[in-house]
Amino acid sequence: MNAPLAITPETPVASAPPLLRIEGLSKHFFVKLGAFGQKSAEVHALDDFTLDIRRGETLSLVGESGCGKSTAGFTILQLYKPSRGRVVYEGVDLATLDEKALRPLRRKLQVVFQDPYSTLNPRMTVGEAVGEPLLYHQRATRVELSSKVEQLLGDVGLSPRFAMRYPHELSGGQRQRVVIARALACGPEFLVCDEAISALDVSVQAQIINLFQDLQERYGLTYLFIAHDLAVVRHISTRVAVMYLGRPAELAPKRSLFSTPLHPYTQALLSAVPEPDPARERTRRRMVLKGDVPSPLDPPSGCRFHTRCPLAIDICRAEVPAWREVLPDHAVACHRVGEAIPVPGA
Amino acid sequence: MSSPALSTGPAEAPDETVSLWRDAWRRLIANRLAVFGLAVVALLILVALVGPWLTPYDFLSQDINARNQAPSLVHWFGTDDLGRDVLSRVIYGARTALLVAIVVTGIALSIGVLLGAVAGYAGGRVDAFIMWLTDIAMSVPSLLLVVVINTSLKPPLARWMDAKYLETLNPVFRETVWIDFVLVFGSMALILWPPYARLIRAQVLSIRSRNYVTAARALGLPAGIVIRRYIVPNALGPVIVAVSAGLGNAMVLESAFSFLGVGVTPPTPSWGNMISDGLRVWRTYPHLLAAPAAVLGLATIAFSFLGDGLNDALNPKQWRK
Amino acid sequence: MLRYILRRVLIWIPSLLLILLGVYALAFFGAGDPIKLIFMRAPGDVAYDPVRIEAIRQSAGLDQPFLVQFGHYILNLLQGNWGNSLITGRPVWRTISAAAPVSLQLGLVTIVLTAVIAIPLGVIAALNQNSRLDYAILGSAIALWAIPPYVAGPLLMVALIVILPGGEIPYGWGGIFDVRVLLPLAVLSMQPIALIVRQTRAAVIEVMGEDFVRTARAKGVPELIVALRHIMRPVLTPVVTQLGLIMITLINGAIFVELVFGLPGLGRLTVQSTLDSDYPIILGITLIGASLVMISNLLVDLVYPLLDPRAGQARQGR
Amino acid sequence: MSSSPLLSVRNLEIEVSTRRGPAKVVDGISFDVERGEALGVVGESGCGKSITTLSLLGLLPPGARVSAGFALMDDRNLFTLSRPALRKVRGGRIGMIFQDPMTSFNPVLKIGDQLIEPLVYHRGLSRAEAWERAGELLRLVGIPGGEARLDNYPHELSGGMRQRVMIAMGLACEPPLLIADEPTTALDVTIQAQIVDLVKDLRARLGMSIIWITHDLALVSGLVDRIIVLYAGKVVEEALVDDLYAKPTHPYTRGLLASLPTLEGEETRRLPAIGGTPPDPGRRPPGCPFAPRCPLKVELCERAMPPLEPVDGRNSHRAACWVTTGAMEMAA
Repeated sequence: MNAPLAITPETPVASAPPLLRIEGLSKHFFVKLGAFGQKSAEVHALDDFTLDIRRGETLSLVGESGCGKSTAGFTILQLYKPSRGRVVYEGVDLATLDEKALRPLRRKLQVVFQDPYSTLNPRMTVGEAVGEPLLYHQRATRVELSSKVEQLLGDVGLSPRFAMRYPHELSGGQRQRVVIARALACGPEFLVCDEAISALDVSVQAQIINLFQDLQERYGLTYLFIAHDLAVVRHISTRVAVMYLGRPAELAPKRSLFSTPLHPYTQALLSAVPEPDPARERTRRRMVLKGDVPSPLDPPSGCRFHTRCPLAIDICRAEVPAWREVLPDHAVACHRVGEAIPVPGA
Repeated sequence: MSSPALSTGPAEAPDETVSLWRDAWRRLIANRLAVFGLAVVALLILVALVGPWLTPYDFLSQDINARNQAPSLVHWFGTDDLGRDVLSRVIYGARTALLVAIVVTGIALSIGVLLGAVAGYAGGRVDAFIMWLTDIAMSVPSLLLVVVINTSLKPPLARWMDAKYLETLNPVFRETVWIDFVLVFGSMALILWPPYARLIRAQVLSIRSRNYVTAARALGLPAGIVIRRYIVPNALGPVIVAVSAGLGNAMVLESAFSFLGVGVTPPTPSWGNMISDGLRVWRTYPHLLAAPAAVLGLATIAFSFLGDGLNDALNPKQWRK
Repeated sequence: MLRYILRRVLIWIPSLLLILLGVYALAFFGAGDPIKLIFMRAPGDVAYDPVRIEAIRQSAGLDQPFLVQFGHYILNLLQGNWGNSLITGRPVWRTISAAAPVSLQLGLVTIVLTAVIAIPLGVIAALNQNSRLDYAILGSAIALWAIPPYVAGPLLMVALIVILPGGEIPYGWGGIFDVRVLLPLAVLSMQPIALIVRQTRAAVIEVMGEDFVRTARAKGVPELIVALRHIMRPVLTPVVTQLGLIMITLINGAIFVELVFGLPGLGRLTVQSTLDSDYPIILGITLIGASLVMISNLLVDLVYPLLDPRAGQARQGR
Repeated sequence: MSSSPLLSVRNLEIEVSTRRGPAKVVDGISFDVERGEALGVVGESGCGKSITTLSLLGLLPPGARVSAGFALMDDRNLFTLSRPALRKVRGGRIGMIFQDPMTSFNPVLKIGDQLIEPLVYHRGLSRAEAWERAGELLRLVGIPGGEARLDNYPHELSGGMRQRVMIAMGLACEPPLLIADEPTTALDVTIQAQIVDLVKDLRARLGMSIIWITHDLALVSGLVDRIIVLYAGKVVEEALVDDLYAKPTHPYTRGLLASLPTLEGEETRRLPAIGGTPPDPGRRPPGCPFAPRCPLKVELCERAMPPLEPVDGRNSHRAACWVTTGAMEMAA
């Protein structure tokens, strides 16, 4: 664990102006309940999310399903209209722009989804899919289109022959490469990778992870990497934000988070990750959380984690914990930071 | 260990490329019933187009000496009470049937697409209002409505056209087919549009939330392109199926109205008014009923098979395999 | 739930008003003055006296503007006065309530018949998918679908006469338990049966491919129980929905069947009154027909959550 | 291993009909499951791992069929059983847990009604007796207040709860063999940890054999005794769990293990990934199916499928590779 980290990318300095500044971002959905849709309720998918995304970093967003990490990605990109809060990019609050005004900016902020098949139009060839944003954003003329498409396909490791294929003729990994090429065609600065590798076969995941890293170096991209697999996150990230039930729980540079997790939820997550090592796995004792994640329809009062937290005390039930920078660049929202965890963990 | 990740790997791209449309076509022609349906429908279209040159007799020419003849070598399907050749009338009826089917389905589909798309896109109050209208249109007893429209509006319209003719002597106002277009076809379309509107609305809602549409938005593509290249082609499958079934329905509906005396206006032959005429005398001259009824039944079954085949071929559930 | 029903029923009021307004407008602007119609149809010896007609029109309020007349009609309707037939002069309500039981009984029995015959046939076809049996059932269903009831009716009638020489022609009404009702019922239920057979078959085939059916088999549940419990329960939801929607088909089908078989129901009344331009009756039938469809839609929506416990799950809005 | 194995699968072949004709998705798989043993079956999607277990229970989807081989359990070949006998095996001798706990439950039946089915149809219990027993089963799988939950519908439970009920259902008749087909793939990490712990605990208490199918080499490492690795319908490596992680021998197993990022261990800039993609079941290359992606391949690999050869002379650890097992030299 304490091996020297010789080849990690330089952690961008906190003082440089961020690429994106996210302030108090919230997204609530309204749902109909009851057999006849007679009741209406509010899903607190994302609450009070504040964060700077620094130029050139890979910021990972981790947490369990329903924790709001994908909602955060979609809301930052204005694919969901935020309920509250600001997303400042190049001095403009994206939340105040309408769809038309957003369009030129969308070029710079791209996204790669979890299931590549569902994000490709089944009736367009790979060449058309990749070529469309090139043409629309005037990054290529019709004459140079096919050579630019070929170049982009080459960038993601696909031969030019793929340009004539339809998505249903490709494997999962190949489709994800196409989706990445399509995002690159816009010439983005910032790429949201929403569970971009979790639908892929194990032996293909590593290829795509490497591809992301190569592209980041070549194009100076900034990533928001949304994932649930902590081992992958540890490999790829510069900083990591842990989310629980719509709220950020902890944010830290990768090394700091994995060596000194402060939030009990982070500790539980880390402890739950299995390791490909039979001897260790057989003997290790996990910090297993009780119960399930509560419904975002009716989130618990105070600290949302208190219903499952082994350290919860009265204040946790009553007050939302403040966001505190406890270690350098390492912030956490927990009333009981530094308390001993009753179960020996990772 | 050096990684070959960025190299293409064994990127044997598939040797032949197949679009989903071509794939669906293959599935369609692998289905025997659908091929039967397709063949009959194709034949029907052919007959409707070149029918007037095929018919052995003029569909209107009466032969007093050859009334109510049984089928024979001279008149394959026999003759009717005015001595008109039934085969010729059935062939010409194909043209009427196709005209009814296409015009009525066309109008109904246009109304449905317009209202359905607006409802699906606008949502909220507009959606609720359009869906309310759709519900109302679906709860009016449809045959009653058409009959009422026709019985109440046909005479005044006919009177108006006669007056217009006397005034202008323009032969356009002698063509009863205009009355059919406006009233018969119009009232049929009026009761047939709601299912199309519902279908289009559902398609818009479902496809709009698909990931590839979100992806297209994320690419910064303008709404026009998203609709034209992403939503419409993918919404087409179920609409094609519905239209195929709708064409058959419209033909049957016309015959029902003819039976009630409010269908295509004679002397234009339609299978419907032939069946309706045949029903009056069918105990003595069964061929007058059998010929148009059999042809109509065949056409209905053909559209049914074709619709089912198209549904299987275009059913997105099978695409993933 | 009560509030839901109340809300739904409240929406009926503007819906029915709009429908009635449409038909009333057709009568008013299309068919023309009812009094003139009466006089035009009257036997020759009644003089066409414009002064007298005008007097009758004024006393009946027929010289008033369209909306005022329509308002009067609605007000009368609310007090239970549906108007009088232009032909017989009898109250519309009495005429309709004499005819309605015939159609309602036929309709209900048809729905039951359809459910009892079509659902098992659809299930059998699906369980033997692509076998001869399946093709036979599906083929018959499509054939039934393709024969219009007004063709099937006379054909069946003759077939019966040929098979049973000297037998009574099944024409007329003798109550729902009369043998003569069998043929109209058969014709009336042909298309609904075809529809439900195909729907059931498709639904069963879809459910058979679901994971939970595999789970049931993996538990060692006998095949019969798998079919009856695990497959049939989920299939009922779409099929019952469809059964409810058949109401519209039935109302239309009744028109032909009652005409062909001489049954004194709402269908025949519909045809008769449209031929006579007897608008008070047409309006009454429209009102009844539309209400029936709306009620059956509401019933379907109320039954739905009973069949599918998931109906209460969260549905995302905007 | 004195007594005979609980289950012996020999030379299993499964064909699936495709548009291009029949494709062998499982191609000559053999393995044993000993009494009380937990066997991990590891492979990627399309390697044939799920369809193998479905074939054991006669649950192959339409279009798929066992074209060769046999599976012996209780001295009977599972593939030739009569329908009533097969029904007794399902749920009675072999319990099954499926991947997706949402779609694997009938949405319109109460979980109690689904849970009592094995008890009613195998044990012949009355509904009331079975209901009571079902409550106990729920407590066994760690659902507090068991009975009260029996009246719930599947959608009213969380994913983790549903998977617990599924386990209870698989174990209801205490079958000697439990097959778990990716039971945690659809679950979150913390819930996955709960389920893994639960199964470990149940196995310690009830002593049944387990076949755990997964694509996750990390997950099964602490859970099973032995692992077989499948690639493109073939067994490429078979070993006791410690041997497999200590000395992965087939290049595919090596590649998989090397490409897994971990929480421990050194951080590297690039992951050593396996290139290419698994072959389509319909168009597998002749010879070793992994050859097109293999960094160690020699000319022989593309011609002939290597046999499963012992590694380090031990029969418990075998791999099918011409190069790494030294089989090539022996063959020469």
